[in-house]
Amino acid sequence: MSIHVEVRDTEKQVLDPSEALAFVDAPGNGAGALFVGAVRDFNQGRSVKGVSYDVFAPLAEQSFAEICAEAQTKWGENLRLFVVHGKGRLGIGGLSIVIAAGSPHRGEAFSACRYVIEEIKSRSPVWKQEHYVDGDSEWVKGHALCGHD
Amino acid sequence: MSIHVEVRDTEKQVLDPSEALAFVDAPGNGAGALFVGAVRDFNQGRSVKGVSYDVFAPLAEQSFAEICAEAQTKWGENLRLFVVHGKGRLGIGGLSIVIAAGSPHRGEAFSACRYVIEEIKSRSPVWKQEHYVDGDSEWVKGHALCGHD
Amino acid sequence: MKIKIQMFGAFRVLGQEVELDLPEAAIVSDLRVALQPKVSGMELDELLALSKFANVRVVLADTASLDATEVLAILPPVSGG
Amino acid sequence: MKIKIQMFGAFRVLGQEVELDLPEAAIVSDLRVALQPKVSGMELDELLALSKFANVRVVLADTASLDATEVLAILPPVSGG
Repeated sequence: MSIHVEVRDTEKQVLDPSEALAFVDAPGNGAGALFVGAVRDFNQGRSVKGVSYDVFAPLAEQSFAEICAEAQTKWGENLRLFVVHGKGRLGIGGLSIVIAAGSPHRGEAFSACRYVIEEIKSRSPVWKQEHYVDGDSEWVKGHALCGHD
Repeated sequence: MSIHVEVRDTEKQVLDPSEALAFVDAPGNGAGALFVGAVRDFNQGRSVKGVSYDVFAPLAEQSFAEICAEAQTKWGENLRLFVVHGKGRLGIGGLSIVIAAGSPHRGEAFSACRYVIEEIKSRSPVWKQEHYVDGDSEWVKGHALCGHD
Repeated sequence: MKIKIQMFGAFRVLGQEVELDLPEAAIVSDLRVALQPKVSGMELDELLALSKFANVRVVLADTASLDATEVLAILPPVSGG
Repeated sequence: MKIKIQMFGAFRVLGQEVELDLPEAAIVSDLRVALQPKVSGMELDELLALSKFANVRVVLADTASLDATEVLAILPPVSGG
């Protein structure tokens, strides 16, 4: 398989960029593009101490697989893709998502990696609850999904 | 310093994406974009068994630093950048370059990472000699440089 | 028929899942109507209007029929990555 | 004056560096002219025309003057990354 998708409980096992790069490596691939999302200490004017990720795992993995398949259609069957999204609570700097794309040339790797993160942000069933330094918590306002028949 | 640039003898120490990501991480950075270049087993119709990288190291590091400074001008002073380019002989899958960009948001990280690799490819004094399975070797045709006053 | 819906995101305040009693011919949009009384006055009203429903494979159209044997979930606006 | 130029890429066939004897008033483009006899018939002719020269800080304009105390290098078309 040239695609790996996964929702992982980060309280059991953290996300690892090396694992993603190793998966997308292949003798014919000269380029690897990687994206990591990490918890920031500040968002929309508030000091953040952590974020909890809630995920509807089966549908999320299904959406990751669909998005990766779309990327292969757009940028070539040689493309290898790895997506892992965290679920659970993370502190500052904790990795919430790791995406890697490997391909013969860099244009495809960059485009595919970017496509996957943008589509996940707008399509995948994942929700983020920010925990603030002042003790308060709030679900981040998100993107409404589109229904399909 | 928010920028690290380096030419490294890969026969002494291999390039390491983890080191690059660790450097660009910061509490305020929610996004990391990474690019790795690796030796492919096939190029322009010929089977490759390895590539030797020749680098004019002081000027190469100078050019990397200039390119990174340009990226910070374009995408923000919060941008952290790491560039390491290999020098010496690499086998298939060996990493020739690792670039990482860390920033508060992903757009800047992706754009900066892409900018740095494109500029290095066209401006930095690095040369690639391919070694073929048939025993032959050839210097890869490159991009002519522009002189500045 | 009895329909269980898994709660996600801001709807977690209602618990892990919510059980609804709906007529046999109910469709997806009826889930939203049936959930309305449970969220009124909780700032979730607006969010409910923006939410979709899904099974484990697809986001469901509002006009789709319901299958009580399936795992169903409410999907408020997403914010992953 | 004696000028040493470090060789890179395809010019490595000429060795690690090449020493040239040039008039005191020589400029960067004179390096190309002086290297010409050393590369003729070696398929490096065309590459020499496409090459630039640099010190450790900048790529030099063809009209720049030469400083024999500096480290100088020939830069054929580049192919890094």
